[in-house]
Amino acid sequence: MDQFKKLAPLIVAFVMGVFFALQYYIPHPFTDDMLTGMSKWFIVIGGIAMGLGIVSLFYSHYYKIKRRTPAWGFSFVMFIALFTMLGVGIYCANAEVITETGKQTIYGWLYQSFMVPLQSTMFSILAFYVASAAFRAFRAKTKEATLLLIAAIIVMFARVPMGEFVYAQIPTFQVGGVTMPPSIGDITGWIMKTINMAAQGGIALGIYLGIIAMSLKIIFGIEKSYMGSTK
Amino acid sequence: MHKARTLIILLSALLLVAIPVVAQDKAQLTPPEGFTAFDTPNDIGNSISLVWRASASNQEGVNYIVYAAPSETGPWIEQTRVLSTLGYKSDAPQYFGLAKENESWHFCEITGIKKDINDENPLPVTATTYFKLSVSNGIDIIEFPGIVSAAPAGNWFDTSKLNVLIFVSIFSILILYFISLARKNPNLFIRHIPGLDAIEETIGRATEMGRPILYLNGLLDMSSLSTIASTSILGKVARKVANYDSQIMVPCYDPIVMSVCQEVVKESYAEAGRPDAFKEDNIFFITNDQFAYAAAVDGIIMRHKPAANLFMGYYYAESLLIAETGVATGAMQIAGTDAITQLPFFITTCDYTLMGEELYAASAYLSREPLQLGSLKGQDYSKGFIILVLIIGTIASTAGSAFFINLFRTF
Amino acid sequence: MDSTIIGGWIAAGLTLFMFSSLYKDNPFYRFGEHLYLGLSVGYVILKVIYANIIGGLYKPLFEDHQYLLIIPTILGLSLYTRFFPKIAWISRITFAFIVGYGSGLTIPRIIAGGIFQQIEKVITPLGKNGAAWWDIFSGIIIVIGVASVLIYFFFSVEHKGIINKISRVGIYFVMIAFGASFGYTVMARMSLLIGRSYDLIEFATPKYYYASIVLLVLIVLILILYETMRKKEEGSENNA
Amino acid sequence: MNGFLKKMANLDKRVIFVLISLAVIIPLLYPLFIEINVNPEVKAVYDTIENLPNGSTVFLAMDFDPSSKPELYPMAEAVLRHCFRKDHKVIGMTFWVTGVGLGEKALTDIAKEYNKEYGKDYLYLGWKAGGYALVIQMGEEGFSATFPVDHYGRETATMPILQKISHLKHIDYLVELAAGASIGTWYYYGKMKYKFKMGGGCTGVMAASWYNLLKIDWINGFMGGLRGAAEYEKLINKKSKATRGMDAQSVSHMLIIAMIIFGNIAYFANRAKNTN
Repeated sequence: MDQFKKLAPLIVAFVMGVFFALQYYIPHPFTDDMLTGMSKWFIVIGGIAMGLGIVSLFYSHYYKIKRRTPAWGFSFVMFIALFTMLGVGIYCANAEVITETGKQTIYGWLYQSFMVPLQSTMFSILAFYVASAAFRAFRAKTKEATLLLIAAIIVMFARVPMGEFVYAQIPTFQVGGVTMPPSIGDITGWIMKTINMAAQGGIALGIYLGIIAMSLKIIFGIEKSYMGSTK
Repeated sequence: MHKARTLIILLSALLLVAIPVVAQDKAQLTPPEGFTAFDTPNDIGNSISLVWRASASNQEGVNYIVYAAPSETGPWIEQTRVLSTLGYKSDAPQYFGLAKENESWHFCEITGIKKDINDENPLPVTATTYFKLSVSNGIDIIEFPGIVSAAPAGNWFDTSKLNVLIFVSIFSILILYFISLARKNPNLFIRHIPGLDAIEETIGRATEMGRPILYLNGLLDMSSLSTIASTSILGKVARKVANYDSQIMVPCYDPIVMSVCQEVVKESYAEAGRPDAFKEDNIFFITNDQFAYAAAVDGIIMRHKPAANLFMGYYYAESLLIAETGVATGAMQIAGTDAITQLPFFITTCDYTLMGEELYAASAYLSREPLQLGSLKGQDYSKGFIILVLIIGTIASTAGSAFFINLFRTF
Repeated sequence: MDSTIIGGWIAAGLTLFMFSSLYKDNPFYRFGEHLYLGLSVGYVILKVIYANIIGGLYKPLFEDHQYLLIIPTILGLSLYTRFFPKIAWISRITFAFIVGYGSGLTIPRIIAGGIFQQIEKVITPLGKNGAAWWDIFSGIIIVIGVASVLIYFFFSVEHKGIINKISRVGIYFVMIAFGASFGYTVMARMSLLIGRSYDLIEFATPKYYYASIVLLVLIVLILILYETMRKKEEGSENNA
Repeated sequence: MNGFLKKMANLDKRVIFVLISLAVIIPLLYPLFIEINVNPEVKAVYDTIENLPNGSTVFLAMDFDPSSKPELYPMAEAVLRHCFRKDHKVIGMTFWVTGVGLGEKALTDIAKEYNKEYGKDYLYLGWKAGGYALVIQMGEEGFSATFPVDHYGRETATMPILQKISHLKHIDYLVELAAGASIGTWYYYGKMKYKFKMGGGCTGVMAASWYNLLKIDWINGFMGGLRGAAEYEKLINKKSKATRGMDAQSVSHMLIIAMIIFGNIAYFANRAKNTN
């Protein structure tokens, strides 16, 4: 039985892996149906699994309230928000608008007035963080860091009208029929299309090989840490 | 007045005579040759292909008309018209390959049978269907003698994907070969990856400071390879954490990933001989919403002030939201991601960043298992192979050969 | 007060709550964070109930009689065996099912859609646009860049000598690329902040009864009060 | 001096945050109106509307929601200003139910600026379920058959604006402001059949792919992101939200660059001191 416990998942992973790798080459409706069927299966598995997450979340906040850990009141806020959303959503049958009239339901209003500003504010905090990260990290301590910061400065400068305007004040001259210096848009375009593309291409190819190796190790049972076993 | 009328009559007569003459001139119609029907190759079984040799009368204004019928006796219904200047086999390399002669064969794919020419909802072809072909110049119609038939069928191998199969084989053989080699000769050299060497130090530091370690798995689910790689690294990290008697917190974005992480960490503690020290509550679910997750993780970082933050897996815009908050608390930060768009932000906010493939190499590196290291060697040879292809391919295509460009075409 | 004005006050308040984290962790941020967490989980649960459970399982199973859906139901439920240590191993089959599926699906597709696509991009004829020397140069730079970055990722070779030199070149490519991407992204991020700022400015108009300004002043005052009280508490604790 | 350099090199983050907020908010309130070069694809949209005879009809599809409001809303305002100034008639609608209020606000606000009369000079159809089917129906059966009542619930059949312009084929220009893939719907079910001219605007992220649409003639011009909107504002000589936004972009970008440079100067000065 112990042997079976260990082997069963490995067999499942192998069969699933080999089948869906081969599926790519087989246009037959049978395998095609399997592929679309599988996406439906995962919707079911994912839905049922969400219960685990909810249990975990409820437990940790219930625990905070029960033990009166510092600032446990915020866990109350969490529960109130959760049940309000849930209750209103069920009341409106999960419809943000009434289909016939296009009128917003109270559920839609809740989403628009609470979720949307919260979401876009969290997202916009990135503007501050981009600045503080740039200030702290872009120091010409090493050759690599210098390249990083120069490239960033050039691109930032070129992206905005003020940069374009300042750059346009530089007098241009002709060298063999070519205007020098090239426009700042062309310079950043070249960096993005050449250097950036090459570096991203190299990194991506490495990633793809890493993914292939990882997949093979899983299919052949060499990598099984996802089962908790590191042996 | 009289003259004018005569002139008009004369002119009309001339025109009447001239039109057929002009038309005749335009269309020396030759009947199409080599008309055949067959099941479309490389498909799921919902279409029939018709091909015929391009006729000598091909020119602007000449059409081929395709008729279909459920039996040899009809009724024949016009299905489609193929302009003689368009619709060649060479337009469908996914079915017929890249052979030069495809340019002189017409091709028409029938996926549905119309009840009449204006039918907008043709019935899908499922059974044997009969076809006739004629060529027309708008005035004359010449029919191809003979009726052809075919039935659609699902195919068991897509030959247009042969090139992919070959490369899957090459990479698989390389990687599996070096894995099997490592079984025999387990002493493999692996270069240093500073970010991974730092993990040990980081955990030690966390123990000294009496603060936890925060570990994130990224935002993708368990079927994604970066998440699998991340949980695998978590196993190795958790084992060290157990050895050092430190604490690890894993806030999760996906409930299944959470379950896997609980399992992985639990096993790691057991293997380290500290099953009693494992706290399942430290691996918990937060939410499945990107920015709510980021807000909550930021809260955890600001309040628990972890000694170290490890971000492994795939991230989106929240990467900087979380990592920059971590900087403020003075935590040691190590990131590993294959999200290329987020790498610049991790590089600027973390002490160490595992870039792309290094994320996938990390678990092999940390475990030092020969089989895992063997796969790294196989990956290296694959990279060498790709470099060769890039150099030779560029030279060849510059020299005018389309071989390599065609080799990497996908359909 | 109609619902747009109430909505404006809520939006202005929540925006300022979340921004307050830039100062430091504080009760306003914690409130916003927990509110957001609760709302988002409620939203996720709704989506799961309606899309996954009712739409994905209940209807197809009981109305369209797709009985095969019992298999994923069992697989999903088996995840709950984790609560019973004796049969907890069953959940691993579901893990293996998902992981195996992901692995198999990925291999050919990442070669066709990833590796092939990248190679195809690189091996274009050099200088196809009238063979301008600049295009040829750029083409060569791309090949060198991709190759040197790949060499940087060599794991089984010690990085010294020529390999070290080439992989250094690879790192230079990577650094320029990251710097450029970073700079390129700044604009998108600033756009988000500009959007938020416009909203706050709008909520500061008389139409919304100066919501942003009133709330900002209130939040700042309360934070100052909170900080001084906390400092006092800490001070008295230290004295004691 | 020494202390100052150290402070500069390790500036408190909160100082940076305050500077960034100021760099964004001040230009929004007190714009600088920095010159912007107008790209040909934006000029093309402007020229089309400019060259239509006064009183032509422009259909404005505002297919976005609040999340892309910063970029697309200024475009809607600028295009509306241009249309109303030329006395064109405007029919507005949206495919995005979450954006239905935005379209309404843009139309009402700008119409007020130009004293336009609802139902005669402009009309807001609003949102209705149906997606591409709505486009087909507007083409085949007409606007008032598709939307018997407008956004406000008023009957459309009797509105003066729809008397001459009853079907999609009657419009002179369709401007599609898109945060998603809705342009395909307008092209396949609308433009392909009824042959009206089409132009538009998209988010900055989508701009690269819209250049391709320009090449294959789906559209005759477009505005890309906030910058595209600012260019349009320059063309109609009414600098507003987008231009201010671009000013904020300029100032904040330059601020970040300046901070990086000062940070480096302070860092090297410190290091030189320390090694001495």
